[in-house]
Amino acid sequence: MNAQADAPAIRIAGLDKTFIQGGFRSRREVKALNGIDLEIGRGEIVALVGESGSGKSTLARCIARLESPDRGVMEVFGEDVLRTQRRRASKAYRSDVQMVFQDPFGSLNPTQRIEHVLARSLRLHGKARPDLRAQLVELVESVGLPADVLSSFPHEMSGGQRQRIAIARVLAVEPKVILADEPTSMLDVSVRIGVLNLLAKLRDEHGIAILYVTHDLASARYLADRIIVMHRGTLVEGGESLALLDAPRHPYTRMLVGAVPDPERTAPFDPVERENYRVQIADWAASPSERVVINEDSGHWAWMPKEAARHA
Amino acid sequence: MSALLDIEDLVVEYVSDERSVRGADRVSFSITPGEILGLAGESGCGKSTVANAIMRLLKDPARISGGSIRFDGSDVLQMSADELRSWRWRETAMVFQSAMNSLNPVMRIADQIIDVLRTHNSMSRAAARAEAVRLMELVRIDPDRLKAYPHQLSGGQRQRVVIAMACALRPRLLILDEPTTALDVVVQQEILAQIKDLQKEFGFSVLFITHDMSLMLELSDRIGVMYAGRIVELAPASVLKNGARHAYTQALLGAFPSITGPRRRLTGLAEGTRFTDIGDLVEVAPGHFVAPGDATLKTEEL
Amino acid sequence: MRFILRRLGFYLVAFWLSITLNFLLPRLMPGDPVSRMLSRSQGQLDPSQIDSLRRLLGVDDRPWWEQYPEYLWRVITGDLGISISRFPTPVTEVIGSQLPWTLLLGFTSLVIAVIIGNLLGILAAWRRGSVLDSFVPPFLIFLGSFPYFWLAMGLLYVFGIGLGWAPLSHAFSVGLQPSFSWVFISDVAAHLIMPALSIVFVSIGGWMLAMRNTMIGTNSEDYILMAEAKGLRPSRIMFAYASRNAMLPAVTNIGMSIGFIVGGALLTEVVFAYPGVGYQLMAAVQGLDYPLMQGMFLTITGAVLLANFLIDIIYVRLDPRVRVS
Amino acid sequence: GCTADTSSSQGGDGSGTMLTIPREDMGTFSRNFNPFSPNAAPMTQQAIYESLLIYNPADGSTVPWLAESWEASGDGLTLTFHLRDGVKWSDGEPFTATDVATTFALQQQIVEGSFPYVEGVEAADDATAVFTLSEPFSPGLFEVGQQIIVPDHVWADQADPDRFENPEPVGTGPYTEVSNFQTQSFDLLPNPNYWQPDKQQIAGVRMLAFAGNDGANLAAINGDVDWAPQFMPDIQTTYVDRDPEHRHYWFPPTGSMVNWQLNTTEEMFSDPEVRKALSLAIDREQIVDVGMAGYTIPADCSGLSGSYETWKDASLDGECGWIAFDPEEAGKMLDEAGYELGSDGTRTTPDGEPFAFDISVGSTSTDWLSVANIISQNLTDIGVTATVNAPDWAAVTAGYEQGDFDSGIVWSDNAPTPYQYYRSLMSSETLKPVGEQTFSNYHRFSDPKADELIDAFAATSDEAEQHDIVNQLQQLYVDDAPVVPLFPGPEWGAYTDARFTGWPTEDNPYATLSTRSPTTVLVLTSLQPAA
Amino acid sequence: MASTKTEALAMTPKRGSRGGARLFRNLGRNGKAIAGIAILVVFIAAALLAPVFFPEDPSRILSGGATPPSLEHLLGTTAKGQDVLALTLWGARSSLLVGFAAGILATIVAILVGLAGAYFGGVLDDILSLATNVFLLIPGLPLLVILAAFMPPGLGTVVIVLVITGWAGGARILRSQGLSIRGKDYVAASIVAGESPLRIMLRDILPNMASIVMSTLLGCIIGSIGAQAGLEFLGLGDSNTISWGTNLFWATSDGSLMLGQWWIFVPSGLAIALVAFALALCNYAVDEITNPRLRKPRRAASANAPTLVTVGADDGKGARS
Ligand SMILES: Nc1ncnc2c1ncn2[C@@H]1O[C@H](COP(=O)(O)OP(=O)(O)OP(=O)(O)O)[C@@H](O)[C@H]1O
Ligand SMILES: Nc1ncnc2c1ncn2[C@@H]1O[C@H](COP(=O)(O)OP(=O)(O)OP(=O)(O)O)[C@@H](O)[C@H]1O
Ligand SMILES: [Mg+2]
Ligand SMILES: [Mg+2]
Repeated sequence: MNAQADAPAIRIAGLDKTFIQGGFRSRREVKALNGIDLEIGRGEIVALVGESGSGKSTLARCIARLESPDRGVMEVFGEDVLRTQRRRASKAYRSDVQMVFQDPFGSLNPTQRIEHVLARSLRLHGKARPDLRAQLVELVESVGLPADVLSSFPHEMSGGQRQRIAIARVLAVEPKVILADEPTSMLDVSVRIGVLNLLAKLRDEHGIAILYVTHDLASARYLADRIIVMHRGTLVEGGESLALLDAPRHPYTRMLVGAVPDPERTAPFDPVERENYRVQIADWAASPSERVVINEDSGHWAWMPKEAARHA
Repeated sequence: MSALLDIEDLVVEYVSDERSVRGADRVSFSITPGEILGLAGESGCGKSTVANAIMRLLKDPARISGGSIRFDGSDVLQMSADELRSWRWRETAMVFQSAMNSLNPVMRIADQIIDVLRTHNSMSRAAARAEAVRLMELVRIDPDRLKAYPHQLSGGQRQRVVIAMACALRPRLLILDEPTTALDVVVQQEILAQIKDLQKEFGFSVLFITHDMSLMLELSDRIGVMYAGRIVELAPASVLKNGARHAYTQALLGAFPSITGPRRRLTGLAEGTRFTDIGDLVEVAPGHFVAPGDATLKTEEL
Repeated sequence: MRFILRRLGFYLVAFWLSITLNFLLPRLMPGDPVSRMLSRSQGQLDPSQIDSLRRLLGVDDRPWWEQYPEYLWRVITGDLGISISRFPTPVTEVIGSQLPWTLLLGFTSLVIAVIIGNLLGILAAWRRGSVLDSFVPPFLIFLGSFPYFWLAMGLLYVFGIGLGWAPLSHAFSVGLQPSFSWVFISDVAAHLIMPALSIVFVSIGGWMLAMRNTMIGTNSEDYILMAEAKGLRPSRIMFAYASRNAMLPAVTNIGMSIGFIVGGALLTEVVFAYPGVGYQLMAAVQGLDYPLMQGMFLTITGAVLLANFLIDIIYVRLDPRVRVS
Repeated sequence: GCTADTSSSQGGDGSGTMLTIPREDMGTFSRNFNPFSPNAAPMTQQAIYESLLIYNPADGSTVPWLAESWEASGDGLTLTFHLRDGVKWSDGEPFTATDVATTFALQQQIVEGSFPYVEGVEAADDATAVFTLSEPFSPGLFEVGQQIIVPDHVWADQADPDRFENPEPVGTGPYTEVSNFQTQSFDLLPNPNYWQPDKQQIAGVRMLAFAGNDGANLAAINGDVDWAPQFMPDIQTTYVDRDPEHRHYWFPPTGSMVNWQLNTTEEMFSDPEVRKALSLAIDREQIVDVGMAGYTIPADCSGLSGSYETWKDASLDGECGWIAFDPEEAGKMLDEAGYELGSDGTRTTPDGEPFAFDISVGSTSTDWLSVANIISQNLTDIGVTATVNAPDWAAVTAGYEQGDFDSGIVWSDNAPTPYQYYRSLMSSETLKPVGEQTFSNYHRFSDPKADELIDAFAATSDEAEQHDIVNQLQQLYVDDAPVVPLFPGPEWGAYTDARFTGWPTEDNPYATLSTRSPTTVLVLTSLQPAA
Repeated sequence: MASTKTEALAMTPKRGSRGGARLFRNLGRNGKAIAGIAILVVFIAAALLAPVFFPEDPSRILSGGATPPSLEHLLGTTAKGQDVLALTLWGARSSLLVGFAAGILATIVAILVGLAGAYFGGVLDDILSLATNVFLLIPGLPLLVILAAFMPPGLGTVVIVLVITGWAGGARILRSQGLSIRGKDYVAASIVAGESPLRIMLRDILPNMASIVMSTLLGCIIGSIGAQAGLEFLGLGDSNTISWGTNLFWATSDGSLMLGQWWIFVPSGLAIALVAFALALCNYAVDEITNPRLRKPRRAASANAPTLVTVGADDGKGARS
């Protein structure tokens, strides 16, 4: 892939995706992605948060070329891939951009041994070395697993282990971008942090850019350099993690932040406040909006009505 | 204060041809009236087993092979099928993990609520319907939705219907088995707030099961932490928050990043760590029980 | 309503496809059905009739795009041609007199098999490990493994001839005139018992097992557990909660199995000389009466499709999830 | 709609005396009483309509029926029938010679090429029908005489007589009134105007429909029917033994001769010696005993069936030498003809090809299928490979008609005189080249000597002369072996006299027990309720 | 009815089935499967050994008439003097051959159609599932009869006709199963990894449908054997081959039931039933393996009996439930 030296890992502009939903009952259109503009820098972890059904996975799957967007531009290291590889992604693209899925139980073929899964990834992308076995051992060790898991079947392993294998498979290809779609939500609480730490290690040691899709704001804050908030197919707010969560601007972000369980909080999230947010979210969504930069330093921006922006 | 529910050395086994698994192993705890007791632990540690054992809802390979369950002095394990039937829901109601599936998909909401009311109280249909309307209002759902089928409600609404149903007979104990895990954070908060409100209003005790420690700390009075069928630590929430003694509890608490404050590196529980030979609880401070010894730790460090 | 309309659309397309299949059959098969038929009916057809037959069966030289619309039009206007073996009776007339009997036989045996089979399945699933659950299903499967006609003949010889309990053939006693009288209806019922039983015997095991298996699945659903936790009476749980839901796949299966029942009825009708469509179809096949065969096939297919459509409508009533709010 | 008609009227009370007859090859009936239609409801030609005369193959006699007498002119070109007096149609109209004329006009119009020798029919007066022939044709008497006659006043102005379903038939027969017509049964009640009212002893005829022998047999075994004309396996055990006092059967071998026909246009079958050899190789006893359940007898040298008993040349008996079962002799003859036995036990043709061919027979005729299988076995024993090929009858007949077959089992013509039989076996008139459709002489054989004899037979009405000619034809047959005769088709028939008596028997062969032949009406008018 | 039960099964999600190998290993442990396989083995052995036991042409017509079972003819003889046991054993050859051939072919068609529809989706899927549903609804036996009437008789015709009428049920189940596997993340993972569609279908989707493929196959074979027998019984098969169906055809045409010659009629019918039963047993074993809930419980219990309590050595308390 003819990467441009200075281009970001991924740049997306004006991406739209509409699903026609419904079997016999009703046929309706769901606008899963609505004019998405997004950049992921090299070696950067960007968290994409939002409630269920907001379109997070769809975006990740579009970048992974599992779905094809209706329109928009998608540049990977400067190459406009939707134009150059219209029908199917090239091998080179596949080895640059990889994906880790939400369900570690579902993302490994139950009929194949780990060994086979990993070796297959290596071979497909011509990354296999003559000492394949040693390479495989290296690979599983790099995700913190002992070598003997190689001969097991997925169902013989715990969820955390499986997710690590899924990451190892992705690493086998030596990607530059990893799309991680809620990689920890199906895992036991106690091992989640381990997987997050592993992702952080990949960024730090291999300079891999990661799109971390989650609905858990706290983990996003823990892992990501930047957070982007998605609501009903639209990106509503974004910026450097800490700055954004310290002073969320968009009512939707505020509502999310307010709902995060917090042992320090004595009274639960105030229902009145929540209703206010709801009203405001609807108001904002109804009025013509624009991307307003709130803080240049932290890159904090919000999608807000022009009026409100002026007011601010 | 005498306990409403008193469980002692409860053992539940899943017996299959090849082996028998202990889903709950000598579990003891009690709940006093009006108390919210949280039960935390990773997946498969036996939380639901305990909850279902209390209502004796476990099915075939499961059997209760030890201990006792006393509810307000009467022995649940000795109840006949008929006694059990009238005890269930009237005294102890339960909200299951997934609201999606705990409502009968082919029956209207109203009928499912009325079913409960009419089975336990001999009331007329009309009265039961009026009561159903009241219950819906209680959980702030438009009573018009009584006519709806479950699939026509959102996940949060469904969960609230179940909660309304649970409150229908004013039970003295409410068991909530991960009532919000399938829901969005915002909805989750709404539901929890509602439960708190209802609890204040009716004064029932709650057995609250989840694996989300932050949620648990926010809601519960006392917390029990389970691991591999055993309770490894039992203490008031305030004590546990900063003074957890058991390594597993500490790992659990350490697995939740905070939404505020500086970013700290957390470790959680390392992959492959196993605790074995967990002993019986020992009271280390008033009301604070811990299973002795850090047990065996088998860890591959990251 | 939309659901119904969409299903209706599907059935229309399905019917259209089976008409097309019917159109293609004589045209794709080797040989010339018309001359085969003509050799049977020496000299009884005049040239215009032969020509009409050729058109119907596609043995003329016109290109298919001319033949096809004409064929469609004929079928749609109810012109299925003239029966050769029953010349000059039109096919529709021949079929008309048989269809009710097949419907009666098929419907009766279906209803009996479905009701008893499903009831047994529900009870077996409800009491796992009981005699009903352990021994009845294998026995019924074994029974169901026999070919329809074999069982039918067995019944015929044992009960009809050996014991003389049941009439041997036909749909009602010779000499009776069809009427809504007790005499006639009971006579029809007496003639129906054995053919229907043979179909019921073969099919009931499948129903029982399917129901048992779905019930077992349903019994472990959360809403059943919840119903139990609610302290409902077992009978209420079994019927209002478990069976109601387990019935749904059974209802879809009814549609699927109508084809099987019709097939079974065909063989059974032959054995019992029951005057239904299947029996006539065999006669048509033996008489190489292609127009009649095709007409039969279209009629049977149409009836099956119609039945399925009715079942879809029932399904909508039973499963609120497909209903539009 | 259905009105409450509980009385099941004549059906119920009359059924005790209704003569019940099954029809095994019609699954259902349609109300078609058109006697010109081959799909007419059963008994149309037997009970409703009648012919001028009836030939009884069981005893070779001829019974005057609607005609009291007839004569041929000296030159053989006119045929005059004197009609019976006092015959009325069932609607009360009188029966006249006009009806006869109309009938023949209709028949010739409906079936092209029927009665090719009849130039015209005229009603000389009400009681005299005169046929003008184009050439002298003695066998025509029976053909004409056995034609079913329909009423002029019903049929004359039928626009489409072959499509007319004639739901309320008007006939001269003994049972004409259709009643309680159902898809699987109907009743024929007495003709109120029958010309022999004293012979209408039974209350009516009731027909039952069955799509196969099985159902009809069950009905017979169960005693539901009085007359069982269909094939019944082991009839003694299945049927008679259940009520030996009342149940009887009689299978006169008066059906048409069943032949194994070899396609003589094929090289291997063109040699009469080969045909004779093959004939010698087959075990007719086994064919008759096993294949035909012992219900008939092996064919003899004459090749004539039992219905031509009176025509057989007694002097010929046993002289032909190629009918008996003699595999050794067969082998020898084949060796001589050049079809030699190889070391592998199979024979080759003189060209060195394997001597192998098909026997085609319709799959539904299981008895003939067994016969073919036995032939095939017999031939295997002498090193000839005969494969039984059993598609449906239509495909088989199509092959026969086009000459596209090796060999097959085929019935032959059966008429009052052997004229038609020999004509279709040996005349060049019936010989059609391969590829041209023919409805007789499938084996495609002719002999000019036979032509002469056949023509001479047609030209004379003198019986002695005719017998002489037939004797010569028999000799020719023995020499030529045009086909391999197997057995005369039996006319199945069984009955119970529990309810009706007066059945034809071997001792009183006034008719056969067939329900579909012209003699059936003789039975219908002879039966009477049992005491 | 085969489709009915597998249908129900297709709706219960399954986890952790590891393809064919494990399925077969588990079959070896299941009582039903063992019984079924044992019966099948007996019949297959009988079919293979028929020429050894009865080297003569079993259809050879001998005089002698039907004789009841005796030492000389263990199952007696037919009206044509043929040995019934020989006919039954030889009949197994054609019946099993046609049944298995048609069953396997129909399953292959079902797999192709089901997989292609499930994997590619879109218009292709719409067309394929329409065809599937139509063929599923068109009554099989009448179509079978008509096809057989139009085509020249022979084993080939029978097989083709059985495949035409037999594939749809399996295709529907395989499609719905394929669709659910298609939606699994490991398929998406394979796509992202850059695998080709064909490889994904064959290596990712197909092995995970092993049990459904297996029950489809078994169902198709059962259906084919039954349908073949039906066709031949109606005289639409090739009456010159020896199979169970033609044996029954000849038995009826010789009136053996009427004559009380049960020994001619029973063996072939019983053979069909036993083979179908054996296959059905295997099918139910497959069900039980993929859905352990269906296995026989150790104890008879009503579905909503309260949890068994065995506190204390005596079982008394538990018995109160
Ligand atoms: N294949 C599809 N066909 C039709 N609609 C789809 C499809 N995939 C997603 N959608 C719809 O698009 C919207 C966005 O879905 P998406 O899966 O991207 O949400 P998400 O943010 O990932 O949610 P979650 O947190 O639940 O995973 C939803 O309304 C969903 O129903
Ligand atoms: N029907 C069963 N048969 C055999 N073992 C079972 C059965 N049900 C549960 N178990 C075992 O019992 C143990 C406890 O299960 P339980 O469902 O109580 O866990 P849990 O704490 O509720 O987990 P989760 O958070 O996932 O709901 C698990 O190890 C499980 O494997
Ligand atoms: Mg998602
Ligand atoms: Mg649980």
